[in-house]
Order: sequence, then C-alpha cells, then structure tokens
Amino acid sequence: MPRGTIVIDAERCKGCGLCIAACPQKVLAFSGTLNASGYDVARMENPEACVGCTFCALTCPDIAITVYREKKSA
Amino acid sequence: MPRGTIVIDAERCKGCGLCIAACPQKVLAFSGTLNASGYDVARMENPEACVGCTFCALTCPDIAITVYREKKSA
Amino acid sequence: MERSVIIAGFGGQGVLLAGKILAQAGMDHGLEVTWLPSYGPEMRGGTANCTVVLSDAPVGSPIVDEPDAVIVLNRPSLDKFEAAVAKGGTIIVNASLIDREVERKDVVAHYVPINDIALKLGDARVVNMVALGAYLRATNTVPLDAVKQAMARALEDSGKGKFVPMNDKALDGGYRAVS
Amino acid sequence: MERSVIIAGFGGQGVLLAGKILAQAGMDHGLEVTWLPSYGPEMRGGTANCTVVLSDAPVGSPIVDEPDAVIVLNRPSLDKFEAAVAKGGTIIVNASLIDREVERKDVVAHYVPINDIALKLGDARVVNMVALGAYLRATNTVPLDAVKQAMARALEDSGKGKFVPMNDKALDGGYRAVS
Amino acid sequence: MPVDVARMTKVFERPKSLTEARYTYCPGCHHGIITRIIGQTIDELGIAERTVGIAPVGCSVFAYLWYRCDAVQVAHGRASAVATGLKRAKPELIVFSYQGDGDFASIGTAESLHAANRGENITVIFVNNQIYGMTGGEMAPTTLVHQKTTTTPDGRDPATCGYPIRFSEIIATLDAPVYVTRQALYDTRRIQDCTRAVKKAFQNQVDGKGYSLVEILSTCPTNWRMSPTKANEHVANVVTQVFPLGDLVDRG
Amino acid sequence: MPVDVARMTKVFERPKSLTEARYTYCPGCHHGIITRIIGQTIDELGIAERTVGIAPVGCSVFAYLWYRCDAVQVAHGRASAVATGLKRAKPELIVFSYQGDGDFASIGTAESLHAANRGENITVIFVNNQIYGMTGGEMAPTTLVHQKTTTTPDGRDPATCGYPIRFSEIIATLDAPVYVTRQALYDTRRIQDCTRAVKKAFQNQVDGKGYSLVEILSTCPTNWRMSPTKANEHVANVVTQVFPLGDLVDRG
Amino acid sequence: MAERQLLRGNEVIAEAAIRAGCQCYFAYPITPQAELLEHMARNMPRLGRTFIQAESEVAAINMVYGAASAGVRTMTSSSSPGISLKMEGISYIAGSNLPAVIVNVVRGGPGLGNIAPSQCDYFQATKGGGHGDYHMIVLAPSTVPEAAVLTTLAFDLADLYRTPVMILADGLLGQMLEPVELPDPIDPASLPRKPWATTGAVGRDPNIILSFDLGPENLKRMNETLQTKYREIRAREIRYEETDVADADLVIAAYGSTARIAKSAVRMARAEGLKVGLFRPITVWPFPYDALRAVADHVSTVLTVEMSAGQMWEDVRLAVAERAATPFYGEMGGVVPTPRNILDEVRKHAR
Amino acid sequence: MAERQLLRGNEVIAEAAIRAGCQCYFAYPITPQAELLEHMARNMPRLGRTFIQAESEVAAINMVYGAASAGVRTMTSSSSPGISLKMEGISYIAGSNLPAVIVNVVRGGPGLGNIAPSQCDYFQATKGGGHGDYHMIVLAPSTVPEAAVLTTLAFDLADLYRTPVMILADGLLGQMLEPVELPDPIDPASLPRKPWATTGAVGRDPNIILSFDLGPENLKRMNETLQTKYREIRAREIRYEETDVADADLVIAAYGSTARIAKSAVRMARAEGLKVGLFRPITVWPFPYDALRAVADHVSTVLTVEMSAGQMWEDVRLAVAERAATPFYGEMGGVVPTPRNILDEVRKHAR
Ligand SMILES: Cc1ncc(C[n+]2csc(CCOP(=O)(O)OP(=O)(O)O)c2C)c(N)n1
Ligand SMILES: Cc1ncc(C[n+]2csc(CCOP(=O)(O)OP(=O)(O)O)c2C)c(N)n1
Ligand code: SF4
Ligand code: SF4
Ligand code: SF4
Ligand code: SF4
Ligand code: SF4
Ligand code: SF4
Ligand SMILES: [Mg+2]
Ligand SMILES: [Mg+2]
Repeated sequence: MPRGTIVIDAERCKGCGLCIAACPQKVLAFSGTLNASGYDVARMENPEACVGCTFCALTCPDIAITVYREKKSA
Repeated sequence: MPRGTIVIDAERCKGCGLCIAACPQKVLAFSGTLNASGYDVARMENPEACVGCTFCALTCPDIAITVYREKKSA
Repeated sequence: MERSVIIAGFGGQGVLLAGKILAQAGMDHGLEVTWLPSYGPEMRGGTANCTVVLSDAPVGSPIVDEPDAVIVLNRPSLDKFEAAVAKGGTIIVNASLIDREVERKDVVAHYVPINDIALKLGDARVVNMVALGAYLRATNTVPLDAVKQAMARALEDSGKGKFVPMNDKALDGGYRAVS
Repeated sequence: MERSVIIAGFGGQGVLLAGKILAQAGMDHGLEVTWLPSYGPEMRGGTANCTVVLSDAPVGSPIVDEPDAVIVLNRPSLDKFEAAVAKGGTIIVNASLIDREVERKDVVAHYVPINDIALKLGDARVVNMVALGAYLRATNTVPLDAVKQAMARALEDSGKGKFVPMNDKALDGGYRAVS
Repeated sequence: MPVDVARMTKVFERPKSLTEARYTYCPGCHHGIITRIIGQTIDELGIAERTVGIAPVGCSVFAYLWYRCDAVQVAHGRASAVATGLKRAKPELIVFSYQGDGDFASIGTAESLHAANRGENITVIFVNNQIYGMTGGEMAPTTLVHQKTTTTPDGRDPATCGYPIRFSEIIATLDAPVYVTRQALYDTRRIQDCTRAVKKAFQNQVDGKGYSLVEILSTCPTNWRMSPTKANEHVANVVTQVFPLGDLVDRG
Repeated sequence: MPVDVARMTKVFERPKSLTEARYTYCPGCHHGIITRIIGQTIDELGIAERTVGIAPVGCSVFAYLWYRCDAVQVAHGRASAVATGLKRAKPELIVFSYQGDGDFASIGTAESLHAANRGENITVIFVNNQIYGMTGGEMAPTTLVHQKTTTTPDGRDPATCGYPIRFSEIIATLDAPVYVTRQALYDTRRIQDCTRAVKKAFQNQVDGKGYSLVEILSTCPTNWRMSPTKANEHVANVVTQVFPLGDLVDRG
Repeated sequence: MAERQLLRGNEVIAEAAIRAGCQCYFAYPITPQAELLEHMARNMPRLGRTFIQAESEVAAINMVYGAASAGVRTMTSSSSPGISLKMEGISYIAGSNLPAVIVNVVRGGPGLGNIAPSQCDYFQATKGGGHGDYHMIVLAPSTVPEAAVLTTLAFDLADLYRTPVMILADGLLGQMLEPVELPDPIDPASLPRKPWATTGAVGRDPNIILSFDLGPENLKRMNETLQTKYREIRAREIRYEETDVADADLVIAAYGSTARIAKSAVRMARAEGLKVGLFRPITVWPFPYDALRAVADHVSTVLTVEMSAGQMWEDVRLAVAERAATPFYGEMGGVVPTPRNILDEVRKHAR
Repeated sequence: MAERQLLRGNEVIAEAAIRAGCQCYFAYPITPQAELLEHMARNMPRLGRTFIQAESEVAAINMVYGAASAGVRTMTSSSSPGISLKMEGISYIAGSNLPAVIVNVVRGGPGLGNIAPSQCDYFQATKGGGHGDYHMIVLAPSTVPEAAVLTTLAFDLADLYRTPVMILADGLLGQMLEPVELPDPIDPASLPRKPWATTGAVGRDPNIILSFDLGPENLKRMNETLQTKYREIRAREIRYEETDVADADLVIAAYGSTARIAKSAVRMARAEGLKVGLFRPITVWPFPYDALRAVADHVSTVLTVEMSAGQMWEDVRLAVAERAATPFYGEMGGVVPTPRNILDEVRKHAR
C-alpha cells in the first residue's frame, strides 16, 4: 500500500507538466488522453511510489491536484 | 588701493543679504536705501578691504554683482 | 457579385490564417476583399473566427449577416453559425469533430473528415488548409491555384517555407473530399 | 443701494486684508457683500487689488466696471484705476507715495499721506488701515465702529490680537485725515 | 490498483478562500500558483470576510473571479493608489493589490512608489514575469537585456531601452516599508519560501505594521515561447541572476 | 574713495548665455544661483547655439526667459519625457531639464525614473527645496519630517504622509545613469562644488556618455518663512542630514 | 439657523463637503483651488477623516475610486490641467457606477494657460472628456452660498445614482468671499448603507467593483444600464433658474460666475427699458434643453455669454434649434466680462 | 504605381506614417492597436528613426511634445483609456501650436470596457477631451486604403496648421485586412523647414515653445490666434462623402467603420426600392454642418448610426436644426451593427 496518493481533476489539468517535473518520486507522467479543452492530462504512472509529499500539488498552477496521505495512527 | 572691488546693480539687488554673509572680508552691508522695487540694497561698507575674491558674486542669486581685481602685471 | 465566408473553430486550428490566405488569393485574382477577425471573450484557448468577403466591387461591410458559406471546424461553431448562412449557402462541416448533422434543409452541407484527412497526411496542423480546399471545391470562389500560390507566399514570408508541400497536399486533400 | 470700491497697491501693502475687513464689516452691518482679489501676472512682489461690493440687495457681479470709489496706495494703481471710477465717485490717494494729482474733475479726490500717518503711528504695516479709515470718512459706506470690530476679530482670529490697538489708531488716523 | 482515499488523510486541497472558477491563465503560468498561495494565506489567517483584493489590468484582470472575497478591478497601474483609498476609507479591511510588472513598475511607477513611501498598511503582490503578458508579449520594464519581445524584436537593447528595473531595490531605498522581499516559484523550495513571504506580508498588515511588498519572479511560457518546465529553468538559471532572491527590507 | 574699475580686470560678470531679464524669484532664492551656474556652464562649453532648455511648472516656469537659447515650457512633471522626445528627435542638441522636487519626484516620478533608466543622453537639474514653491508652500515629496507646510499644518507626520524621498538614491539603483550627484549652495565652497558638478553633467552629454542628474539642495525663504541667511544655515545643518551631499554614481 | 460667515468659495466647497460627510479627500495642489486643499489639510485629520496630498492628480482620482468602492463619501478637487489628468479615472468611476464628487475650479487654458477664471472646460465636463459613453452630473454654482448648497447636493446625487458628480466652478467663484450660511454637519454614520460596497464579504456573496466585460453583448448591457440611469437623471434632476424671462424679448443664457455678472447686466438693461432676462442652467449636464426651448419660443434672441470660445453655446443652439437668434459673446484666457461688456452685447441684439 | 498589398488597418496606419516621414514614434501598448506599435518597433529602428515604448501614455504624449518642438514629424497611438491619459498633453500640444499626430483605435468603454470596436470616444475627440478651448483636426477613415490616405493627410495638416491631428479609427478598422496601395515614401529631409522649432538658436533669436501667459489679456490673444486658426480650418478642411444622396428621402449619417457598413445597408435598401443615401463626414472635426444642412433641406429623415449612445448625433442635430427628422440607431460595448440591423432601422423611417 503506497504512503500517499493524489487525485487529479482532469478537466482542470492543462497538461503543463510542472507536477511531473516536481514529483521527487517520479510518480507522474502525461496520460496521452486529451480533456475537453484539448489538453494532454497528467496522471499517476507509478502510484505505488507516491509518498504524499504534496510537491506536485504545490506546483500545479491550476490546483488540479488533491493529495492524500496514509493515516499516521492507523 | 584695494586689491579688488565690486559693482552692485542696485536695481537688480533684492536685499537678500547673502553676499553680506558670504564676504570673507566683511566688506558688505545693507545700505538702508530702497530701490524702485522697495528692496534695501547691499553696498560696500569697507571697500578698501575687498580682495576681489568673487564670493559675493558667486552667492548673489540675482547676479547683481560684478567683480574687478587689480591687474596682476600692473 | 459578392461572396462571403466565415471560418470558425478553436483557437489553435488556424482559422485566421486560412481566411487570410483566401483573402490574399482573392485579391491576387483581382477581387476586392476584406478579412476581419473576431475574438471571443476568452483571453486564450477560446474560439476564433474570421469573415472574408470577396467582391468585384468595393466591399461595404466586412461584417456580414448572412454569409454565403461557413466553414465550421468544431461543434460550437456549427451551433453558432448554422442559422446565419444565407439560403442556398454552403456549410463545410468538420465531420471528424462534429457529431451532428446540419439541420437546415435550405443550405448545402458538405461533411468532410477534416482532421482525419490532415492526420492521414501526417500533420494535424494542416486542418485549416484541408477545410479551405473543401470550401474552394464546394463554392468555386477563387481558383485552387491562386490559393496555393497565396498559401506558399504566406508561409515563405514567415520563414515556414518548408511546410508548403504539406499544405499543398492538404488543400488538394480537402478539394478532393468534396464531390 | 450698491457701493463698490477697489483697493489697490503693492503686494505687501495689505490691500487684500483691508478689503476683507471692509466686507466683513459690511456683512456685520447687515449688507450683502462680495470681495474679489485680483493678482497681476507677476508671481510675487507685483501689484494687487481687490474689489468689494456692498449692497442692500443680493450682489450680482463681484466685478465692477465703475467702482464708486478707489483707494490707491501707489502710483501704478492710480494710473490704472483713475479712469474707472464712476462719475462723482471718490478716490483716496496715498499722497506719501504718489507724486501726481488726480486729473479727472468729475470725481472727488482725497490726498492722504498714508505712509506718513502710519510711520508716525510707529508701524509702516498699518497703511492699509489708515487708507480704509480715510475711505470710510469720505464715503460713509459703513460705520467706523463696525470696521473696527471686524478688524479686531480678523486680527484676533489669526493670532495677531496684540496689533489691534495699533490698527485701531490707524483707522482713526485715516478717518481724521479726511475732512 | 485503486487506492481508497476515504481511509487516508487529505493533506492538500483547494484553499477555501478560492472559488471553483477555472483560471484563464495559460498552461504552466505561475499566476495560478500565486493565486493559490494567496488563497491559502487568507485561509490560514482567517481574514476572507474582511479582505478586499485589487485586480489590475493584465493577465490577472479576472483575479476577482478567483477569490471568495470582495474585490475591485482597477485602471492599469493604479492598484496601489486604489488600495490606498480603500484602506484609508476602511482601515479594518485587509487590502491587497495584485500587480504585473508592467502595471507596477511602468505605468504605475508613481503610484507604486508613493504608496510604499507613505507606508500604507497594505500588501502588494508584484508579479514580475518580465513581459506584458496580456497584451501579447511587449517589453516590460523588467525585460532582460537582449530578451526578444514584440516591441524589442531584436532583443532589448540597453542603449535605447535601458536595463531591467529592480523595483524592489527602489522601494528598499525608502524609510517606510516594513517588508520588501523577492521570491520565486521555480521549484518546491522556492514555492514554500514564497508562501512564507506572502503570509508574512499579510500578517504585517493584520498587525498594523505597514507596507509589505512581495515581488515574485513569475513565468510567461506563452510569450517567452518556452515550455513551462523550460521557463522554470530559465527563472532559476537566468532571471535570478538579474533579480536576486531574498529579503531586502525586514523591519517587521 | 571711488575705484577706477577701468584699470582693473573684470573677474566676475553675468554669463553671456543669460539674458538681461530679471528673475521672478523671491529675494535670496537659490533658483537664481542655479540659473547663473547653468548659464556659466553653457558659456564655458560654448554650447548656447545648440542647447534647448526645458522649463517646468514651478517657480522656475519662466526659466525660458533667462537663457539665450531655445527653450520649451512643459507640463508639470513631464520635463524628462519631453527631454527624451527632443533629444531623440535631434541628438545633436544639448538638452537639459530643470525640475523642482514636486515636478521631478512627485507628479513626474515615472517620467523621471524611466528617462534615467533608458539612459537618455540628457542633463537633469533637480532643484530640491523641500516644498512646492510656486503654488504657495504645500508639502513636497522631499519635505522633512515635522516640517510645516500649508498641507501639513502640524508638520509632516510620517505616519500619514511618509518620509522625505531621496530620489537620487533611487536613480542610483539603476544601471544606465552615468552621473548622479547631490549638491548644495549654502556657502561658497558648495557653490563651487555644485558648479563643477553641473559642468560635468553637461560635459557628459556633450561627450555622448548618457544620463546625468544633479540634485541641488535649494532654499525657499518665502515658504520656509526664514530669512535667506537663516535658510542657508538650515540647509547646512538640517537638510544635509537627511539628504547627504556627494556623488552617488560616477560612471563617467 | 446657521451663522452667516464671510467665506471664500474654495473654502466653502471644502467645508460643505466635510459637513456632507465626506470622509476621504485626495488631491494634488494647483492654483486656483489651493484654499480648498488647505482647508481639507487643516480640518479632515482633526475629525479623524482622511486627507492625502496625492503624488499626482492621477493618483488622487484613483484613491477616490478606492474610497468610493469602500462605500464612503469621497471627493477630489483640482483645476483644468489637473482635471484632464483625471479623465481615465473618471471614466472608470462612471463605468463602475461609483459615487464620487470632483471639483474643477476652472482656469484659463489650454495647456498651462493661466490661473485666472475661465469656463473653457464645459465640453470636457458635460460631454465626457474621458473615453466611453458616460456622463457626470455637472453642477455649476453661481454664488458662494450656492456653492455650499450644490456641494451638499453633489454628494446626495452621487450616492443616489452611483455616479460621479462634478462641481464646475471657476477661479472667480473659488477666490471670492461672500456671506454664506453653511449647512449643518451630517453624521456620516447616519447615511444610508451601500450594500454594493466592498466592505468585506460578511454573510453575503462577494461584492465586485468593475467597469469591463470582454463580451460585447455583456458590455452593451452594462452600457444600457448606464444610459437608463442617464435618462432617469435627465428626467428628474434638471435644474435651472429664470430671471425676468416672462416678458423678455432677449434672454441671456449663462451659467456659473458669468451668470451672476449677467444678472447685473440684466438689471442695467431693464433700467434702460430693454426687455432682457436671464436663463441660468444650474445643472449643465443634464442641460435644460426643454426649458430653454420653451423660452426660445417666445423671445427673439437667446444671447449666450461664456468665458470660453462658445461651448455651452452648442447646447443652447441644440435647444433653440433656430426658434430664435442665437448670438454669442465670449471672453477667453482669464478675462472676465464685466456687466457693461455684457450690456453692450445686449444692446446690439435687443429691441 | 504602388503595389496592392493585403494589410491590416493598424499596420497600414503605421506604415503610412513612416512613409509620411514620421521620425519619432512613442507609445504604450494597448489592445486593439498592438500591431501598430509592433510595426513601428520592427521598422523605425532599421530606418534610423526613433521608436520608444514609453513608460505610460502620459510619457508618450509628452515625448511627442518634445519631438514636435524639435520640428520633426511625430506620432503616438493608443486606444480609449490610453487616450484619456493623454488629455493634458494634447491640450498642451494644441496650446503650444505644435504639429503632432495621435491615433485612437477606439474600443468599448467606459472604464476598462473591452477590446471590441466602438465609436464611443467621438465627443472626446471632437469637443476637446482635455481642458481649454482647443480642437484637434479629427480624421475618421472608413476603409483601410483610406486610413493610409488620411494618415498622410494628418501629417500634412498637422504641419500646415501647427496643430494636433487625430486619426479616429476603431477596433474594426484596426484589425481588418484589406487591399491597399501604400503611398510613396517621403524623404523627411525634403519637408518644409519649421523656423519656429527649437533646433538650436543659431543666427536667430531663441525659439520658445509654450502654452501659457499669466496675463489674461495676453492669454486671450493667444486664444484668439487659436480660434482664428480653427476658423481657417473650418473654412478649408472640411471633408465628407455623399453616396446616393441626390434623390434620397432618407439619409444615413455615419462615419468610420459604421459608414462602410451603412453603405452595404444603403445598397440593400436601394435594392428594395427605398430612396436611401449616405452622408459620411471624413473630418468629424471640423464637422460638415453646412453640407449636412443642405442635405437635410431636401430629405425627410437623417438617420444617425453610430457605435455609441449618440455622440455624433448631437452634431447631426445641430446641423439639421429640425429641418428633417433625426432618429438615432446606435450599438454600444463593442457590438457592431450589421448591414441588416441598419436596414431594419431604415425601414422604420423610410417611405
Ligand atoms: C491605460 C492603459 N494602458 C494600457 C492598457 C493595456 N494593457 C493591459 S494589461 C497591460 C500590461 C500587462 O502587463 P503586466 O502588468 O506585466 O501583467 P501581465 O499580463 O504580464 O501579468 C497593458 C499594457 C490598459 N488596459 N490601460
Ligand atoms: C497637472 C498640474 N498639476 C498641478 C499644477 C500646479 N503646480 C504648479 S507648480 C507645482 C509645484 C511646484 O513645486 P516644485 O516642482 O517643487 O517647484 P518649485 O516651485 O518648488 O520650484 C504645482 C503643483 C500644474 N500646473 N499642473
Ligand atoms: S504527492 Fe509527492 S510523491 Fe505523490 S505524486 Fe505528488 S509529488 Fe509525487
Ligand atoms: S501541474 Fe497541474 S495542470 Fe500541470 S500537468 Fe500537472 S496536474 Fe496538469
Ligand atoms: S569680492 Fe570678495 S572681498 Fe570683495 S566684496 Fe566680494 S566677497 Fe567681499
Ligand atoms: S546677494 Fe545680490 S541680491 Fe542679495 S543683497 Fe547681495 S547684491 Fe543684493
Ligand atoms: S500570457 Fe503569460 S503571463 Fe499571461 S497567462 Fe499566459 S503565460 Fe501567464
Ligand atoms: S517661493 Fe520659494 S522657491 Fe519660489 S521663488 Fe520664492 S523662495 Fe524661491
Ligand atoms: Mg508582466
Ligand atoms: Mg520645490
């Protein structure tokens, strides 16, 4: 089970790729599928590597990313 | 014979007194006579003390002063 | 005789350039022309369209209520301009992206798979020339050759001469797609 | 009944203040009044004048073509305003500084050695009140006492209350100087 | 391998002080990050109900759409003057102006400088992307030497167009400002630093301390004709050489 | 004891580049000294026939009357912009602007700063008398803290009006200017220093070097309500504490 | 009953603004309105209100924009060149439906001109010197007491219609002293609330102040709302004064200072037996077209007198539409017509 | 014979200015005139001429003041809000008798408005948006080729009368492409000398450029000189175009882009048998009052069509003076009337 995960709002994503560059775990990549606005949306390519560090979300200009982390006391 | 002298254009003088303060030789003073514009004009009180240093003229805002100096090779 | 066409699509589909090339070709062909862009309220990434008027007399209004033809490269453009076309006018529909038919019966619709043709040629960016080719065949407004020359000059002037052959093929592809 | 007076002189002679005090006295006395300054084209050190109109009806123009009186404290002012005074009007001439007579025969001129009176009182700055006193005696526009009160209030309001007695004497001195 | 987020802790989400409206910014444009940082700051300080934002003319002309707070859209360059009027009228409000480099450092030079000099108790966010984004990529006062723009087609020539202006350094010559800082967003660390700076700039106002200016080196991938990641590198390697990061004034 | 000046050498007289017109300045006002220094400089450099002076609005609005050279009277604050237009149109001309502190550092903030930043090859004489002389003594951007003016009747309160702006320090943050200096005139030595500075500022332009700014701490006996000699002492003892004298930039 | 005081026009406008509840005043010095600024500098701070000497007229009008957005009564003042610099800001204020009062103590123009009285900014004030289809309500006081009354009115109308209101004075009115009873001070807290103002979005949706919409159809709607407001103002707020008009054969049309001078000329003309009257617009925008047209229907001549090359004259001719002769007499450059000058003109045209 | 090129209105104005010998251009970016600025940025430097992107519109107009003083042909351009910021500067240029060309590519207003075509700055352009009794010559091109011709004319008239000349365009004209033959370039050195310019006092008395005189009588004289110049311009420079007016019963009055659209409407109306013509002022200042009055004498209706709330309409009504009906049709906010819209209005009023 990964330590963290993210949810990308595909309709908000503009395919800028900044999250991909920002992720220290190399979790993210372009999906190759276009959203309604015609942008190539980012997605988790290695979800198991995600540590929930929020770097991708801090970087995303369009606030398309929500980040979750494993509950500490679980 | 003084080493220098000055000529004050009384109609240009505004009686500001700056030349009086500037003269290192204390040559100048207010004359007590008003010009056509009503200003108390400066004049040489101790003309013999004038060294022609031009300080008064440098200071005069209204360029009322012309300075002469003894000819060097005379 | 005055002919007018509105070319409409997404911002990146090159509709403004297609209109300019048509206008240039018209002028080279001895016609009076006007080209007028219109931007939607969106800053960027919005829809774009332009109006080209070609005439043998000086053009009055560069804005037209009832264009003789419209070229619609996406669905919103069809929705917006279908009603405007003059009776008996022409609609070039980008069938690759538009999933509905023209409802009006008093116009001539040509369904051209513009994106598919462009992709088959190997360059999605030439959809505008495919569309223009189709329009030329459907309306005969100016000769295809005049448009090819205008296109070649436009690309060369902006340092994109190497794309001329591809766009040439695109014009042909569109032209052939209308029967 | 409308009365008007122009008070004119060098910038430093206090003509504007004299006019204000007259206007204030007029108002206190129940009249309608206006006071209007006029500055020459010079920035500073130039001539100044003001026009005071006193009336028992609302004042129309605060500018007057033919003042009933002028008070001239220097020669240029006499030169400028002599012609303007209404027929039968009054001219108060500062004889201390003005070395000519009034040429018009259809006005009443009073030659008052205003600066001399002021200097005799010990303060050159009160020329304006001397002049005003003379004017009041010559024209009877408002009572001397009303003016004295207005003067006292004006000086007190601007923190110069200690000068009231001197200015009081000046008004009297001017008043007495006109026969 | 779907993860059940319901069993996890949400550690990052859209700030409450922001609306759901989508930005009109281009892909990868830092204007979006800055907006998010401001929203987060308003959340953290709990001041949304007394904040008034000032939207300039520029790519951020629609800024009033992004925040759940009152807002005023103003004339090009005059945001600091409008902020002055607003804040003086209602000192209990928290007033921030959001200004591009053309807005703040060119047409608004006088208003920017004098609001700072009066020490207005406001927060100014100055977005330095070295370009006029909205009008299509003209030279900004901050455009780098030799940078190509539509009005410097051969690159900014200092002989005719002068050099990039360091406006924060100018503001730092004044006695009144309490906090003047230059930040960037080209990597996560800078984003975190910038977030702290923005918060401090708002906190200063809440505490009644006076004028705070946060200059943020931003990107314009569209007019720079660079990919968003390339633009980030450009800020890190080139822009910060001309506009060094860090606090210039901290009288807090 | 009349001296026969005919037998003596004239060592000081009215500069040839000045007309005979009398100044409209108040007694003891330094504007007159500055005018004389400029006239002398024009004489010494022999440039009267190619000089164009720019007169601002302010007590020096009549400046065009004093010089025997072409001149343009311009809108309040815009002298540096007008100088830019003139100089670019005819680079062979020697263009100087003469600007008060209200003109240069308040309403003209943007024009002053950006002309300097472009490194326009002009000479700017910036007369800092800490007051709006012409309009009757309102606060200037350079007015000292606690100084009384008609618009700060209880003295300039930095809490609401900010602090005196040191505009030369602002210009000194820019890369283009070749010469930025602050001078005074309160005694003979300062007058001589200032004369040298003005000459250098003109010489730089003649040599095509670029933008030179001479800020001159001036007096306004009338609105300061001081005698001219008292005003000089005030500059020497008080004003120079806030506005230190000397060269700030010298890239000549 | 208020005390009668002898006060200067500029001071009266300032003091009347304070008494009308003006909470924020922003301006840049310029002659001939210095005393207005000075009065505010002396009095606003001690009332705990805002006085800022702005860095420029551009800054001042934008500070007004900010204070108006926050819902307080606010004012700026200047004279001709300074007013020109406010044109963009005024257009924004109008476009954003903000209430604000702007005082122009007009001086001789164009350019630097001089500091003497003039009426040469009438077009700028009434036709919209700034860009776009906007108008200000423009009130033209003729006497110092009226300046007080119209200043109060200016704030009320600004709030009522959410619009900029200009007080169009001139150097004469600004500089002269006249007895005046100042209005009683209003407690700003007692003024109606402004629910649209940006005072913090507590328990309501955010308020947004703006003057734009990139969509033409939307901006058209915004403009139509403006035009509807202007129609309302035209219907309800036109003010003018008629003197001796009923039996007149020649009517002088004049506003502001010129009108009071013309009043003296009317008196002089009547004394000579000439049937002369005076038509004085108090609101120069909206201009009293209908009222003047009605006058034109029963006179032979409408003589316009202005301190300008003939600006209100255009509105007079629009109103009269050739129903009567419309000669013009104007002075320029700071020259003020005297009653006799006007009388001379009247004699040329009167029967 | 020059080559026919398909060019954008904005570029054509820029290129025509260059060919007319414009040596110095100063401007600040704004939509929808960006291409004008860009064309100048690309081309002026390589000709050894001056292009400066000014720090603001205020700076730009004052740079123009400086360059005009030095005697070179000079221009600035902007769009509505930016033009408002130039009002003080334009008043100075007029007051100082300096030649300069100012281009306004009008957009939707007021305030920030939008970037779509509009004609809502007519009052500002024609009545004097700045302070004082001044006017600009205002040329309103209707087509791109005419924009070229009128740009050349603008420089010539500016020099001839030593006056600011405005080219009043709009977003439509600025953005559209149309075939145009550009005029031949003029060698600036071949232009007549300007003995009044401040080019260095060599062998003559100093030249002084100014717009003020503190003495009212003197400033009055300066104003009278201005007014004399304006009378001359009115007498000699009025330009307009009449289309199908001779037998018309209804005439449309329209200028600029709207006029060319109206021309299409006239054609459509004629096709329906309606006797419709078009009266198009080319100089909107001076306005062709007499010519339009002559038209009004033989038609029943003069229908004004504008992209504004009705600004030129005032001049039309002044000219017509109730000789004919004067209905109005306007669009606002960037909405452009189509030929059909205009035809609909025509049908309402035509017989
Ligand atoms: C008075 C005025 N001048 C010019 C403009 C046009 N304009 C709009 S935004 C802008 C510049 C935008 O650049 P910047 O402030 O750097 O913001 P960015 O778009 O880069 O974020 C300009 C020149 C305007 N709206 N108003
Ligand atoms: C646009 C404009 N605003 C204001 C004024 C009024 N004005 C004339 S000079 C001046 C200030 C003068 O002060 P400064 O520049 O310091 O010069 P000084 O008189 O002190 O030498 C002002 C505000 C004006 N003429 N034009
Ligand atoms: S939360 Fe961290 S690890 Fe997970 S995807 Fe985002 S950046 Fe990568
Ligand atoms: S940073 Fe945001 S917008 Fe950019 S690719 Fe990632 S999710 Fe999409
Ligand atoms: S020249 Fe020197 S010594 Fe002579 S009066 Fe002047 S200052 Fe004094
Ligand atoms: S310095 Fe000049 S003006 Fe002043 S008192 Fe001396 S001579 Fe007169
Ligand atoms: S143009 Fe530049 S600054 Fe504007 S939104 Fe696009 S990337 Fe951002
Ligand atoms: S007012 Fe002051 S600055 Fe102006 S001339 Fe007088 S002393 Fe000099
Ligand atoms: Mg920018
Ligand atoms: Mg000063």
